[in-house]
Amino acid sequence: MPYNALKIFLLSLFIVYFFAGFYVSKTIRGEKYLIFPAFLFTQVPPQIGTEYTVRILEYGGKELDHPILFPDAYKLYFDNSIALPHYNSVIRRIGMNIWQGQSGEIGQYIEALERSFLSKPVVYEIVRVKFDTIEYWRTGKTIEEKSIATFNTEDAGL
Amino acid sequence: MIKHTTQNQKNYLTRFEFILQGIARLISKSFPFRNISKIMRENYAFEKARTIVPFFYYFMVIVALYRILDLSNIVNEGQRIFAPRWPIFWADYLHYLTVIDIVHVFFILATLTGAFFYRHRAGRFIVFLGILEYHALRNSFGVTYHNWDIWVWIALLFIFLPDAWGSAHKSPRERKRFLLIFWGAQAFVLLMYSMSGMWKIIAAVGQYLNGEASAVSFDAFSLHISTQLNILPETMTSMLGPLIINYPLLGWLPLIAIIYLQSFSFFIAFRPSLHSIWALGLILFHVGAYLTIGAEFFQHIPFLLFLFLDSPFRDPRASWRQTIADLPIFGWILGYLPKRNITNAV
Amino acid sequence: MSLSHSLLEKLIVLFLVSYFVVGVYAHFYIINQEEVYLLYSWDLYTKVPPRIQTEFAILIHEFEGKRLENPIIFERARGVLYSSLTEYRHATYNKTNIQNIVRLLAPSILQDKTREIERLRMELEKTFLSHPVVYEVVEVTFNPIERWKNGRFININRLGIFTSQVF
Amino acid sequence: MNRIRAVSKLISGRLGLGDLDGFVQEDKAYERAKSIVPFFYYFLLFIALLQLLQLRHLAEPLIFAPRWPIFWADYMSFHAATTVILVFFAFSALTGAYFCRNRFGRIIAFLGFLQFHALQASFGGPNHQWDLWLWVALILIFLPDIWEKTKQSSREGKKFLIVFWGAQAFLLLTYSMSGIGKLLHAALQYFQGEAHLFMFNSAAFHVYSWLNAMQATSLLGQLIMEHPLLGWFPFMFILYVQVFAFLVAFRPSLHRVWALALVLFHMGTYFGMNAEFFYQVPLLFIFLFASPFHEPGTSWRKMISDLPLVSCLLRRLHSKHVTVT
Repeated sequence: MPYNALKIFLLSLFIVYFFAGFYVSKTIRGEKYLIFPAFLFTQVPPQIGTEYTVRILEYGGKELDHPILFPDAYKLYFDNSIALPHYNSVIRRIGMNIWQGQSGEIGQYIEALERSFLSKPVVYEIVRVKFDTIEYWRTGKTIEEKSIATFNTEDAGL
Repeated sequence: MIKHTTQNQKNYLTRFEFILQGIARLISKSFPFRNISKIMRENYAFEKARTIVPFFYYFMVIVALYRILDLSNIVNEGQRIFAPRWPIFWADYLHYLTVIDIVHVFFILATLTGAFFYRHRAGRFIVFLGILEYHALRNSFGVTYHNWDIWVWIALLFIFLPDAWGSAHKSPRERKRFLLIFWGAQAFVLLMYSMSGMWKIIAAVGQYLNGEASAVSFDAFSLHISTQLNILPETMTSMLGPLIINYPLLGWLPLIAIIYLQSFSFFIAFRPSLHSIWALGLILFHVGAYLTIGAEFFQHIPFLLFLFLDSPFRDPRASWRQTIADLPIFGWILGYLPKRNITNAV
Repeated sequence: MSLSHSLLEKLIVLFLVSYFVVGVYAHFYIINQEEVYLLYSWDLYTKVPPRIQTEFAILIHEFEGKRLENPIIFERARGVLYSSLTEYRHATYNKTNIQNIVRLLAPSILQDKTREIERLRMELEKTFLSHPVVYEVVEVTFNPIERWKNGRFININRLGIFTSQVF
Repeated sequence: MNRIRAVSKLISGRLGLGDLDGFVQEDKAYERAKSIVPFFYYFLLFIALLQLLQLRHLAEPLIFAPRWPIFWADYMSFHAATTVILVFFAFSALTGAYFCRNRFGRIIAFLGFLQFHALQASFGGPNHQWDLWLWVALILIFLPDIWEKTKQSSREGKKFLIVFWGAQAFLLLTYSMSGIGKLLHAALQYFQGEAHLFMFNSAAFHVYSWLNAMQATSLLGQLIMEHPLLGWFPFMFILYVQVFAFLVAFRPSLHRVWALALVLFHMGTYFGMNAEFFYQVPLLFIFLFASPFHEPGTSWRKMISDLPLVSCLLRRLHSKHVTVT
């Protein structure tokens, strides 16, 4: 390739990548493989944040006196040879999909989550947690914990 | 009578001198320093060395950054067994966690300084201090941990690089001094491998004479691997280990090759044509050791890459013939062959 | 500071030679004591391990009241001694310590040093996750290749059997 | 047509494309660039070897859904596929390090990295950690193979340098994208009346929501909570550095400074919010810190007058001055 062609090639690569990056970020929340979403840490997070988590109600067939949220349950009930961030992203996906009414898409995530329970059967809820960002970090206090779905590992069909 | 004694003494002296000369000749032949001192006059070698050195300092920043990710592990190592080495003597006067923070942050800042000011001796000195402190911290938990030794030593050597960076002073004298320090770093790295190889040979001779399993036995490598894997927990194994345990012969030649590579490493310091091949061989050795025995010494690899793969002393015009002739043992054998041919022809 | 070329040359050679000499010295004289900080002789994997090896080990006989059909050697005790993989890793991460304890415990059993035995047992049993564990300190003789392939030992010399307790 | 030409002339004038043609001609820069490229492959090899250490304890992931470059992984177990990929990555990087002066070697290194990159993105979500390395490896394939000959025709040298520059510019482009994204969102959020970038506690919000999400703590987290402004000023500084990063590609005098600022930025995000992006750092060093276009003796005055915004201001002042006289 002659010099000028190379130059134009590179510059056009940049332009395409630039717009692709923004397009991807805008449409599908940075899900596209190979294209870097430009919007990493771009949006100032709202003061009232939302997260999704798992709450264990029954474990190993026994009903728990106090239902346990995922962060505390991780060490007890889950295969913790798998790193925490893996769980977080799977749980977030399940929660977001249910919240947006796209429960059809969560099959493989639910399956993966249930495979990681150390003992079954388990009854658990997907919980949407609302919190004040700074308060939550400081004290762990939440504003609202709302169960959006309940699953039982014994139920067929998932 | 008197004359006689002096004659005797003289004979004795000449004989002694003769032996000394022989030894000197042998040393200078095995370690032909002139090979490299010749190249030290070349400008291209100097230019190349000068582009390599900064990357050592850049790499240090990255090492420092990644070390800080390891911080929690260090904290967990425990205050209980914390026994500061002399470079962090001041740790006695501070809180344990403060010491750890200080050492890590200083390590990062020192290497950043070095990346920006590697041209100044003071900058290089600060880097040395940074890594010395970090290394001392790592070694303050009861066990000695030698993986990072080489970083300390090379950082120390590089302090002595003459400040010959600007285009203004590049007198042959400065060039030579710069390259000499650079060569010193190379020779030091190779020396470590040679020492390792030397012990293996010594042990092999001893074990062979005792009738034990030795490095030349066919199952030597599989004995190494199985002994190592027996110590490891069940879940941890190595990729190629089981294969070699099951087919011991597969491991025989590699082990011999490793001993050859390691033992003759120091010779290679004087044979620039072999620098890049030796680096490749030693990298393969490290990878192989990891895949079989599970022993990991990857901290040495940056030096093999930086200092040798594109060695400043390698003559870009060197031929394959030269390279092969420089090989220890094989080259010597080849060196005799043509001579004999010539004498035959005559 | 401006050293002349030839002086620098000598200094470098001196450095290399002294590192070598100190390394050799360290190899022969300080090998079994604590290693020297910053100096190393690089004697890694120097000797080919012998075909017949002996070492002190721990066999697990009984765990949480369950008697095991075939006693398991400590290294293979995952899922018996340690319920989760992480705990197991955590314990084996400090494995060298455990081995060091066993290395000290066995001789003190042989020499009948009651006090020392108590102390070392405490150290060891601290790492167990649940109690009681019935374990035996043994001296095993084995061929490393055979042992790795099918866990076979040539000889097991039993030193003493213990039941762990919470200290 | 004329209008298009005028626009493109304006853009190239603003960006400094003319300068680009100038500085890629320098013989010295070419010599330097030639000695820098191998280090990209050396670092790549080191990364590959560190990744190889994963083989020690491979844990089955929650989800394994191979991306297209590793389509073949569907036909084997996770362990087998990972082993093959990591070992191939190591050996391809070794090939790249040894034969980086040969396009074929660079292609193999790229392929190895592509496999590794695909593996990282195959656990159910995208993973953009190693994106830059992948793209840079791709760009470097285009380097013309003119290594051994000592004196090159300036045309070949120019081609070499433009590709090298392409890698630099790409690196900077991604930072610019991130910066511009921040600005766009700031505008959006401002008009929607939400918390936005220019509020004094915006940095603190970032820190906490990230620390919450990761369930982590950081060295400076507490400090930023007590004094949000301490987080805000560096944040604004970083915004400036990021937004104008791409422009800096055209201003060699600033390459080193920008590299340093970006390295500090990565350190800052780690100490502030425990978000670690250190895998970018080697690229910053190789391509910008060691930039072949940077003249060692560049004066501070020159650097300051080259600063984005500042240079614009100076130019305006200067032109006014000229019209007055």
